[in-house]
Amino acid sequence: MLQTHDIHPEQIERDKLYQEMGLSDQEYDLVKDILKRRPNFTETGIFSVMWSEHCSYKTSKPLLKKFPVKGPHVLQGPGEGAGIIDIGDNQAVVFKIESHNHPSAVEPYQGAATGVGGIIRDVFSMGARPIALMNSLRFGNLTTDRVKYLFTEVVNGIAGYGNCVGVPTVGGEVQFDDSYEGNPLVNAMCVGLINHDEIQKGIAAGIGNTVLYAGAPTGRDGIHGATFASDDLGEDAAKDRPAVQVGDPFMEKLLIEACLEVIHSNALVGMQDMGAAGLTSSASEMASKAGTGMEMNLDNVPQREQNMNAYEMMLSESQERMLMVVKKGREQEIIDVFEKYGLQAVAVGEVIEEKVFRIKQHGEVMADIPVDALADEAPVYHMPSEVATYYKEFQNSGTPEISVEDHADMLKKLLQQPTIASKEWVYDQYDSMVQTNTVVTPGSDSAVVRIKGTNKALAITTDCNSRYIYLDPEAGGKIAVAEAARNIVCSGAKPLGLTDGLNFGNPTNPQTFWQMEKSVDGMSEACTELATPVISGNVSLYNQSQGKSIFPTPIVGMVGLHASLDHITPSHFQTAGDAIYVIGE
Amino acid sequence: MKNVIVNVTLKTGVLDPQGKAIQESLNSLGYKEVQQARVGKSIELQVKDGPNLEERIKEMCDKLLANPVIEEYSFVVEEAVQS
Amino acid sequence: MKNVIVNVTLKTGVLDPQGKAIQESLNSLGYKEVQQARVGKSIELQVKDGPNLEERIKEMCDKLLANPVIEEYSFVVEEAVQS
Amino acid sequence: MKFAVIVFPGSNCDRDMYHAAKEVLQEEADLVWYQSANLENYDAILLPGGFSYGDYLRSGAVAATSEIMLQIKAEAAKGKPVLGVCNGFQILLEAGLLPGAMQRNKNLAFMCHQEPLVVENNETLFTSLYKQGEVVQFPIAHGEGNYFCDEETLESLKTKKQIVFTYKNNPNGSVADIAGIRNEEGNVLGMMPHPERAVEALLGSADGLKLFQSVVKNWRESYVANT
Ligand SMILES: Nc1ncnc2c1ncn2[C@@H]1O[C@H](COP(=O)(O)OP(=O)(O)O)[C@@H](O)[C@H]1O
Repeated sequence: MLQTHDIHPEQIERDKLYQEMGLSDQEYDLVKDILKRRPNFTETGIFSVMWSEHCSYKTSKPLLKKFPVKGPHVLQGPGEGAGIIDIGDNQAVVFKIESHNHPSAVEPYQGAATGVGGIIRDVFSMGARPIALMNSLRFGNLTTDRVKYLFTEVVNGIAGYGNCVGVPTVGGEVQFDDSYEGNPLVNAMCVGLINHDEIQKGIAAGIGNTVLYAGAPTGRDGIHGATFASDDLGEDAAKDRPAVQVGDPFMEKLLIEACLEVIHSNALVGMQDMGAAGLTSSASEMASKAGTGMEMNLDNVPQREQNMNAYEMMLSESQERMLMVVKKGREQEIIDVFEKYGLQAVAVGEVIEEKVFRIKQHGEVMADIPVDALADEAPVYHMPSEVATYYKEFQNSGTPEISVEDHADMLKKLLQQPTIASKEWVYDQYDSMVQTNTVVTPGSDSAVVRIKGTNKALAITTDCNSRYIYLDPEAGGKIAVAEAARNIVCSGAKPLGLTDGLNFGNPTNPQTFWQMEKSVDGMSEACTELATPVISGNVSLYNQSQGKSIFPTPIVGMVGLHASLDHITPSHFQTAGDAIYVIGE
Repeated sequence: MKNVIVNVTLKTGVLDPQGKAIQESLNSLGYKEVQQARVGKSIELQVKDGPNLEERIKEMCDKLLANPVIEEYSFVVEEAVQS
Repeated sequence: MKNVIVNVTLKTGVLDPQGKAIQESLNSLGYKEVQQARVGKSIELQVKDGPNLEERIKEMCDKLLANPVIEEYSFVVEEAVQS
Repeated sequence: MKFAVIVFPGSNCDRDMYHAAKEVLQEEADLVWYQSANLENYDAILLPGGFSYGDYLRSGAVAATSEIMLQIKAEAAKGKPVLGVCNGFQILLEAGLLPGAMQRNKNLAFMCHQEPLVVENNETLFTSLYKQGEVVQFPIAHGEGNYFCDEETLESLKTKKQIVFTYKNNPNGSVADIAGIRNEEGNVLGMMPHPERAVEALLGSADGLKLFQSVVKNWRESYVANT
């Protein structure tokens, strides 16, 4: 593992050390063009995380453009921490889904827990109070000890974090299939509620304003996690990590309360959480969006460990940290709020006019990079696409005849399938009722959460039948969106919009890219047809192990609005003697 | 019969939120001399004596008692006191 | 600077569901020689040296680190290794 | 009647408790941050659920050492009603206001669902509106709700009628199916199930409402009697 920053720029080029950090030869040359010199070690690290798939969406961007993102009620589409949809009465709903697949494969409890923590931060950094969590999980079949361990610990991790922060986990889905054996999927979705006038943006506006760092000190956690998340899951993944990120839900709970208190102060200009690529991505994105620059002094950044170098600090993925921009001279008001909750908030930098991202440590400039180069000028790749061989074969083989001898027996067998069987073992471990809004608890097709002080409620669901998508990505994509919409409608609500979690294999494989392309086409068409815009999402690629790719798994997280509390319908039968109808074909 | 005491601690560098909370709480109770707290598990096993005892304990730690990704362990074997 | 290792264990007679689960898992992994497992906590404190150190540690245990209803504790004080 | 809902760092049912007292019960209530409290002006104290201090070390242990507990003890000694729910119960145990201790649920898992409870004692200021032996539905949501006390304590709880609620189908391994106990004087109640989550039929049960109403009714009666 490369650690030292004493390595010379020449050596990085000569020995192609940038490749170890995840940059290709072309990308390295592009960096040199941008800087008009060779990048130093820290800068190479910064570019490599910012241009990783996880942060830059370099291979998925052309596809994401296909999604319909506009609608009369959309207040914020993709691009910020989370999307926002108007629900009337000056209120809006904020939501997003996010994956934490690779960390969960290595350390399932902490991987899942920090996944939950990250998505909650995305929502409250917009100024919204998190009101519900969902999760969508995929594992191998429950036949090996390793898979059982992953499944148990992922559920424990979600429970451990979500229960402690006090956001109810109201539903989700679990599917078991061999294709996920070495590479489980852990996607978490968070829904928040906000008043229109409280919406925050992650921007670093106002030259001279102060950059505040709040929350947990920085340690050597998950360094290079963002590029790690965009790489194959190799055999030695466990050894890959200097230190696994550990979540502290107690700290997160305090951060939620402090952040939701400071948004009422007009001293606050912008706020963003430090997610993947930590300080690097939050700071550069905030500056890029505002059309400004930022200068940071790492000596002022709270540190948990000694002798951390700039590379480590910029790439650290320590959890429960926020970055804020605050009006100059009014820092103390904000600091006081954090102190009330026992949290550290310290000035670490300044918004500057020159559009550069400049990092200092021990009086030396450790990085000096044009801001837009990191965020906007990231390379975009149009990957080659090729119809999957298996798909062509399916198309050419006739429709198989299915005959069932004993229907009752078949039904029993089906119900014994872990994917179909009750998930009570899972959701009983989640506090699904905290905040006292959960009208329909886990176990129905949609969860329903009422909005206090109104006669309204939200319906929430996550859906994706990856087997359908594998068989026919385009039709499967449509089915995923349609299923989500049906679940929302069956609860009595009107679909508002959705967030998508695109989990696929290696995009440089043309047949995998074809799966991505086609399923996005299918989803987009269904979204347009149903008037459910995509307001946020997440992409997780390279989900494969030992050369075997997962089933294409684009998860749909949809939210709908109940205009009244009077017609909320759970999916279970209510009373003996009620009539049963089948609607549709 | 042997008494085996396995000590499982977090690897250095791994965040220990529990330890931090304990340190802060001790400090606020007036024990300002406490500079750091780290929390680990101690697992006491009563094990029937047999061949390769130490090796088997090591295996148990690797397989179940400690999580090698974030934890490390040590153990001592003592003669069990008959009770 | 001193290193204090506090060992907190469940009193005899108090049921230890976690220990029981560990014993059963070890047995089912083939380690049939494990007759019992009990889980305790070990809390490692870095403490600045001062008067009445041992007494103060005892207080910390009584006030916070152990719950006398179900737990008992012991501790050892070591010279801290400079790192 | 005026309720104080104590908010510790990490409390997360504080708003729910407040909502129950203020919006559903329509009484006065304040969220009281643990550091800035003056509890003298309140008629009853509610310790909500959650994970105070992350439940690190032992659930409720750190909160139990905080300064506000001295005030709570003083107000309790005056006979004011004190109700601790879930983490609030754990804090009362750790602070010694109620006897016993909590352990992890016997299956080692967190559990959240409705549980039927039996009202073991309806002659308390918290349960006077229930019938003796009535079965009520309250949600539980805890990982450490396995109540433990030694035999002697259990005997004394029984003879002094301190056991207020028991579980019908003991979900967590609690001694004698105990779900809630009060102190000898009768004005401090701790329970793992959540009455504040059971005050609106829309959310599945309104059986908890009578608990709060009992507190209000008894306060009114003694208040009227005293003035
Ligand atoms: N990971 C999970 N977290 C929370 N709830 C879950 C989870 N998985 C399943 N559930 C709940 O269990 C019920 C059935 O799940 P599942 O069989 O996967 O869904 P579906 O009915 O969509 O096929 C749903 O109500 C869902 O909310």
